[in-house]
Amino acid sequence: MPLYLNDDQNMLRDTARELMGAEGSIANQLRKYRDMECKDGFGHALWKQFGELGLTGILVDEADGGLGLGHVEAGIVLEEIGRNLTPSPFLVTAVAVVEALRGTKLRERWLPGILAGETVAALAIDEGAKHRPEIIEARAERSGNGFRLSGKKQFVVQGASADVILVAARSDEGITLFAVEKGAHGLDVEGVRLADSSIGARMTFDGVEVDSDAVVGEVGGGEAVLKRVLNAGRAGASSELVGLGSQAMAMTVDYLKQRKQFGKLIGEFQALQHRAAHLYSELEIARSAAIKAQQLLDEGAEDAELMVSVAKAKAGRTSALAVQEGVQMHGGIGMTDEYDIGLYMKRDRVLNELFGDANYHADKVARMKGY
Amino acid sequence: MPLYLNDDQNMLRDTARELMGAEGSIANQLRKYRDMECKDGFGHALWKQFGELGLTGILVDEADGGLGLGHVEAGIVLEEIGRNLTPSPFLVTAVAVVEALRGTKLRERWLPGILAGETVAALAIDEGAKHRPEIIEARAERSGNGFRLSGKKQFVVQGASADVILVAARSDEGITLFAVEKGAHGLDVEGVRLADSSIGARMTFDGVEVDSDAVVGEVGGGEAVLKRVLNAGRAGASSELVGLGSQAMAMTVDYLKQRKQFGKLIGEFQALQHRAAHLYSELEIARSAAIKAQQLLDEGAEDAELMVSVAKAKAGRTSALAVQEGVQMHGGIGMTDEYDIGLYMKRDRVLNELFGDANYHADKVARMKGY
Amino acid sequence: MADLDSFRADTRAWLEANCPAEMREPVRDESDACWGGRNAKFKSDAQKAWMDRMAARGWTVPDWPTEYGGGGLSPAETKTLRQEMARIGARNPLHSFGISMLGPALLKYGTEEQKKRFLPEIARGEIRWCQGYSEPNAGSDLASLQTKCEDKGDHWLVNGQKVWTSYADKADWIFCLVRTDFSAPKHKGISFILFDMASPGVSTKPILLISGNSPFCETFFDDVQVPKDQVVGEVDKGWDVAKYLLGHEREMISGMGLGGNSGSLGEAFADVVAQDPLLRADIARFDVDALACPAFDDEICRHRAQQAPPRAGHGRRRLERARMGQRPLEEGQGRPRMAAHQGQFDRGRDQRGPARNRRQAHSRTPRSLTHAALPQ
Amino acid sequence: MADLDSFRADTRAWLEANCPAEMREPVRDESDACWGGRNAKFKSDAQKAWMDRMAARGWTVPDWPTEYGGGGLSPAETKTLRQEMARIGARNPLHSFGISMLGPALLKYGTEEQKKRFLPEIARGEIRWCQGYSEPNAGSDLASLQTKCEDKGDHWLVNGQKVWTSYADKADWIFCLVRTDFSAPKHKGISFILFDMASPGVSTKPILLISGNSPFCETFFDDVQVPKDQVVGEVDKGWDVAKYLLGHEREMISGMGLGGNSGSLGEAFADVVAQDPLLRADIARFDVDALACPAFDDEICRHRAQQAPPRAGHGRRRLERARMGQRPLEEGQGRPRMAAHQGQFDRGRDQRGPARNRRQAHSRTPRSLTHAALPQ
Repeated sequence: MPLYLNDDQNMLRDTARELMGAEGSIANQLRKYRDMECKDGFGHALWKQFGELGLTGILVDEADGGLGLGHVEAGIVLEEIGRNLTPSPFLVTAVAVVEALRGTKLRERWLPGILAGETVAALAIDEGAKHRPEIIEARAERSGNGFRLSGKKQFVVQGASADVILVAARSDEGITLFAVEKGAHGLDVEGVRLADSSIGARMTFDGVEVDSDAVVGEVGGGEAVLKRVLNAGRAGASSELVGLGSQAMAMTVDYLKQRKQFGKLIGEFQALQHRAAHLYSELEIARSAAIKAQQLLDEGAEDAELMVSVAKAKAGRTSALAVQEGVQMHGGIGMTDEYDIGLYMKRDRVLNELFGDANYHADKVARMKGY
Repeated sequence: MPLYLNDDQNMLRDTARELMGAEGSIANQLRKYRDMECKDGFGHALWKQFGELGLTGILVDEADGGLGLGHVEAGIVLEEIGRNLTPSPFLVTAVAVVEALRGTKLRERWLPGILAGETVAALAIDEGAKHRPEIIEARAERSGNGFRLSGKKQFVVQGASADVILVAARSDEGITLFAVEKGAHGLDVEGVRLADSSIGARMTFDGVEVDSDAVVGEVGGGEAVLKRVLNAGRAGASSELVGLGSQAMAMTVDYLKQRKQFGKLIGEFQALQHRAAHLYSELEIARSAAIKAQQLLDEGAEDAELMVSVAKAKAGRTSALAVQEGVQMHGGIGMTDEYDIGLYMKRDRVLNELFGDANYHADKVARMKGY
Repeated sequence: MADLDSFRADTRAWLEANCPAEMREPVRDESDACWGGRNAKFKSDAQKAWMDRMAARGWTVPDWPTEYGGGGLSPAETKTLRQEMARIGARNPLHSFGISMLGPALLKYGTEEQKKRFLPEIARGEIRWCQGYSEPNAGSDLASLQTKCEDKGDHWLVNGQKVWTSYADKADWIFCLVRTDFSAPKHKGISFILFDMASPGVSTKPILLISGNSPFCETFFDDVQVPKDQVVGEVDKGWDVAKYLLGHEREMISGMGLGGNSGSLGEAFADVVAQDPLLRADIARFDVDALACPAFDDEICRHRAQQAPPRAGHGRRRLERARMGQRPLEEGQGRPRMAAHQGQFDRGRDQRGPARNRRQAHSRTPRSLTHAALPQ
Repeated sequence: MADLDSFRADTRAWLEANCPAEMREPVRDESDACWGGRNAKFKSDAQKAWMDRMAARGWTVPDWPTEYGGGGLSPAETKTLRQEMARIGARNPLHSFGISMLGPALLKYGTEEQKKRFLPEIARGEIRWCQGYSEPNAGSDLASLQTKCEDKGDHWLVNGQKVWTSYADKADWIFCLVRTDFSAPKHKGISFILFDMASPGVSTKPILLISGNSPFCETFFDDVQVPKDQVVGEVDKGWDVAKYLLGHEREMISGMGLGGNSGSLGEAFADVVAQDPLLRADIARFDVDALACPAFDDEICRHRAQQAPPRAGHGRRRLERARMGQRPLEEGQGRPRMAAHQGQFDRGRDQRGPARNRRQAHSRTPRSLTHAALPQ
């Protein structure tokens, strides 16, 4: 498990671990909201607790009322979220969107609610079935003092319950990000339950009018903002995947130590031991890659983007391996709804897709390396 | 091991097994000619024996003095060649080139020598470092009654000792195959020792004059001939790879049953058993794929080409796995020249490249399937 | 040969005349197949007509003897029938564990009375059977089963629990492994027994899977009384029957599933593959395997024409299928991911999920496979 | 911090002045490296000058105490030196098993006399050491070694055989595991002994590898007499010394080889990759691993600043490197294939071959790794 954290980071981890292990646990969040078929797919009370504990402000500057910490610290929280499959707006709202708002005038409008754990924000980037942010066809046409937005978006995590949606659209000046408020005229939101029981959304923007205050950063400057947003989201998702995979492995190892077959513990079979040893190594490397990416982001390093893709690719493959090994080593019960291990597999599927899957990022690494 | 052969096929296998296991063995052929740094890299006496036993005529029509058998039977011989790493012109001369000559006037000129195990023939197709027969830049220009050939070829197996070289070149009419005799004016042949100690050749055709009798089939009809030649060669190479991989596995299993570590036979370690079981399955499937491809070729089936690529891809990957597992399970001694297992790895490298490697053929399968 | 040619012609004509058009469409999923049974729910009149017409000729079980409801066909005729059915894409008229599993075991081990009683109703699709093998703490170690069967003089008394009983909640009868001698070594003392799922004391409980489906059940036996003549083979020697049956189960499974001649995964998902070069690479290799595996099946078929079924071969074959289903591409890149690609949505609790792993759950062969690894 | 800044400035200036231009070129292979020794063959004057200049400052072993020929640098200074060397691409001035393996063991277990005698000549590159661990029938089970060492009163008498002794034919001295007590359990009764390879009774025989190279030897000891003061640590407790040394060997290996910051495989072979989309897919994933692994190294370094070296971590790290080297891409698609791609020719007996597998041959860690699999 974890790394070589400083005292503050250790404290943060303990706080997050305690919260997610108790109120954020599978029984108290994921299964509860799933079984009641909650339209939001997560608990607002827990989000409020995130606010009370200051977790929502990890990436918010101290001047704006946040903790002024970095992506490494956000990753510490996300690893605990991953372990417990805690459905939470944390990754998108408190990491990706907060990164988008950094240094913009929109801070004043949206940060207080986010800090309080009251506001939920969403990101409307993807248009096809896969994450391909290079392809943005949604249009932003100048209209009066502002813009008219048209196009379709999907895989908008928490989009059905978001108070504000950051949407990427193409204007004459290039890609621009806009903050669109819930309920805007011409905005159609269709909540969809994802494999992990969270709610994503398909959105249709049919001439949604926004004024120029809604522009996030500069008109036509969306690519730079998007790059920061995606780096933040991808690095964060990597940590969540590492936490998810680590817990899947821990549950599986526990099972190997209990379950007997042919008169001995299945954990005594060498073939399973080798697979467990391999998985353990992979998780350590994936965790290191995620932390490295976050350190580079915190340093503002030029080459952070490469390491972010390395981290997402490595964490994605490793988490997928962990849940697959986990379900298989559990045998038949691994596929039953009664056991939690199958929920890890389902969450892994969604989290792997979010912000680009392992293939996308390995391909991106190759392209960045010029081949 | 092998399959469900009919009586004739069983007899053929026994013949080939006996010949390759004795005169064709590693000690008597591969090591012998390697250690004497033989410029041909194979034994002419054994090739003569192939002729005496009729093996050179497996694919030659009975009317032309051959056995009139098929690719399945050629594969049976090649599997035994593969097992013993027997350096032999069989694959290129008696399978691929014989297939090219089928139905052409050149039969009379070259088949008698091939049947006798005296003539060696070569194929000059590849021009780059990898097998890419789609790309042929060698030129054939009309000249008098015949053609002038120009261009470079490489990876011409047995090219340095071949009496005749079938070369693919592009004329105004399209791809055409020509039979060029050894020592032709303007033909430069440079023998090169390959990883497996066989001798390939780089060839330069610098205005080599051939008359129209040298055309294999029709002028501009080379693609059809090439397709038959490559199907034959690839299917045959698949069988040789299967034989090679099977023997590498057999040697490794023997070793697992002898070598003790930590007080027990290493073959008793479950992790090794699982790997051996997996390899065994893969080899059975690869063998079936090779035979299926050969059956389709013998039936003249339209879709034989697809199965040929499936077979070469599957056999290539499986053989590579077998030699890699073999060397690794042998431990340190697996890399010493004293043990034969390393020779299997080296031969695998060359045979995998010959007529296109597993990646090339998997990619070809994908392209044939329209993706 | 001439006979076979005329058999082929007759068969072709009969199939053309009798196989309804909608029974020539591919089966979409297990619920779209015809399972028969006392409470059979036919999806359409055509489905019922097709089953009944085939059953009337004995062609639901073409190679069984006619006296037990079969078609009495030779292996060559059976193959011809299957080829002709494949030619027009005719559906299997009746999916049935009675046909694929119990039938062969009864033909080999059943008494004449048992064969006459049970086989014809299997052939006609009147009784749907389920298989009572797995138990909660036995897992892969099937022979450690604990379901107790006592000889009460005029009947057997069965108490215990089974798990992973496929469609137990829909089945009419069960063939079941029970322990009749607790003092014997674990592979001894097992008997193979048949009884009606409507017997007092039998209850079932579906198991909810992460896919949202429940094809499996827990099955409970609480003082179930079974007539004495419903043990197949000798008492305490049920393990032999069980193993024989498993051989047929493996064959059935090795003929199902992914590969077959069902075409190329990449071809089917060409648009998805086009935008993901790494996925394309994985799928190209997967397709190589998927195309190579049927060749192995063909070899096994050729072999069967000559000898007894090669069990180890089928076991390995099945392992390979399981491997492909489970991680067709590469570690962590399982086929289920493919499903996730097609659309990230609409999957909640009803997603298809890793249904292919099911085979793994039923896997009872690892030991024999491992032994096969080191041929002597 | 200010001190470190000025140390950095001084170091940079000194390196600029003293590191010859050709010692800033990458090392092409092991024969291109500087190994020192009694019969050192320097490839150039620059190579010798670079070793001597660094040795004079104690910078061949910057963190060893100055009294043993080291530089006496703090960890921070040592790191700074390495950074400054990396900045200009300066070569390691001296490759040496004496530095990477024996030195740390002597520093911990040697007597003051042994340290004074052996360490300075290691630091100056005067004596080249080899390692006598592996034996023909021991393999991974290192502790089952059988080389016999008898106490003859005024000397030790060594008889036996070692294998896989890297560069034994080029080494001046050997550090060697021998059995001094055959009646004790296998991990007891082992001693760690040093002796001159020029001693009567020592002979070596290179092992020809399939690559055509012979970096390894068989090494024979036939009544070799060794002075009594050349055992390191306590007699019969050599296993402790051996394990400590192995920890350092692993660290050294985990810092070598493929990954590091040596860049991207795909970048280096962009032209080959361009015509093979499946290879590109494999290499992209390989590069992800190659770029992720150094991050793990960094974490271990951060950890070391706080605690003792995490041996298990290094073991795993090494396993991962071995795995990458051996099958970086996918089963049967090892990196050696890459070499085969570049040109199918010119490889005969001199081809590079699967040299990377060498690490596997030396692997002595599987048990500890497997134990690590199930954290308690």
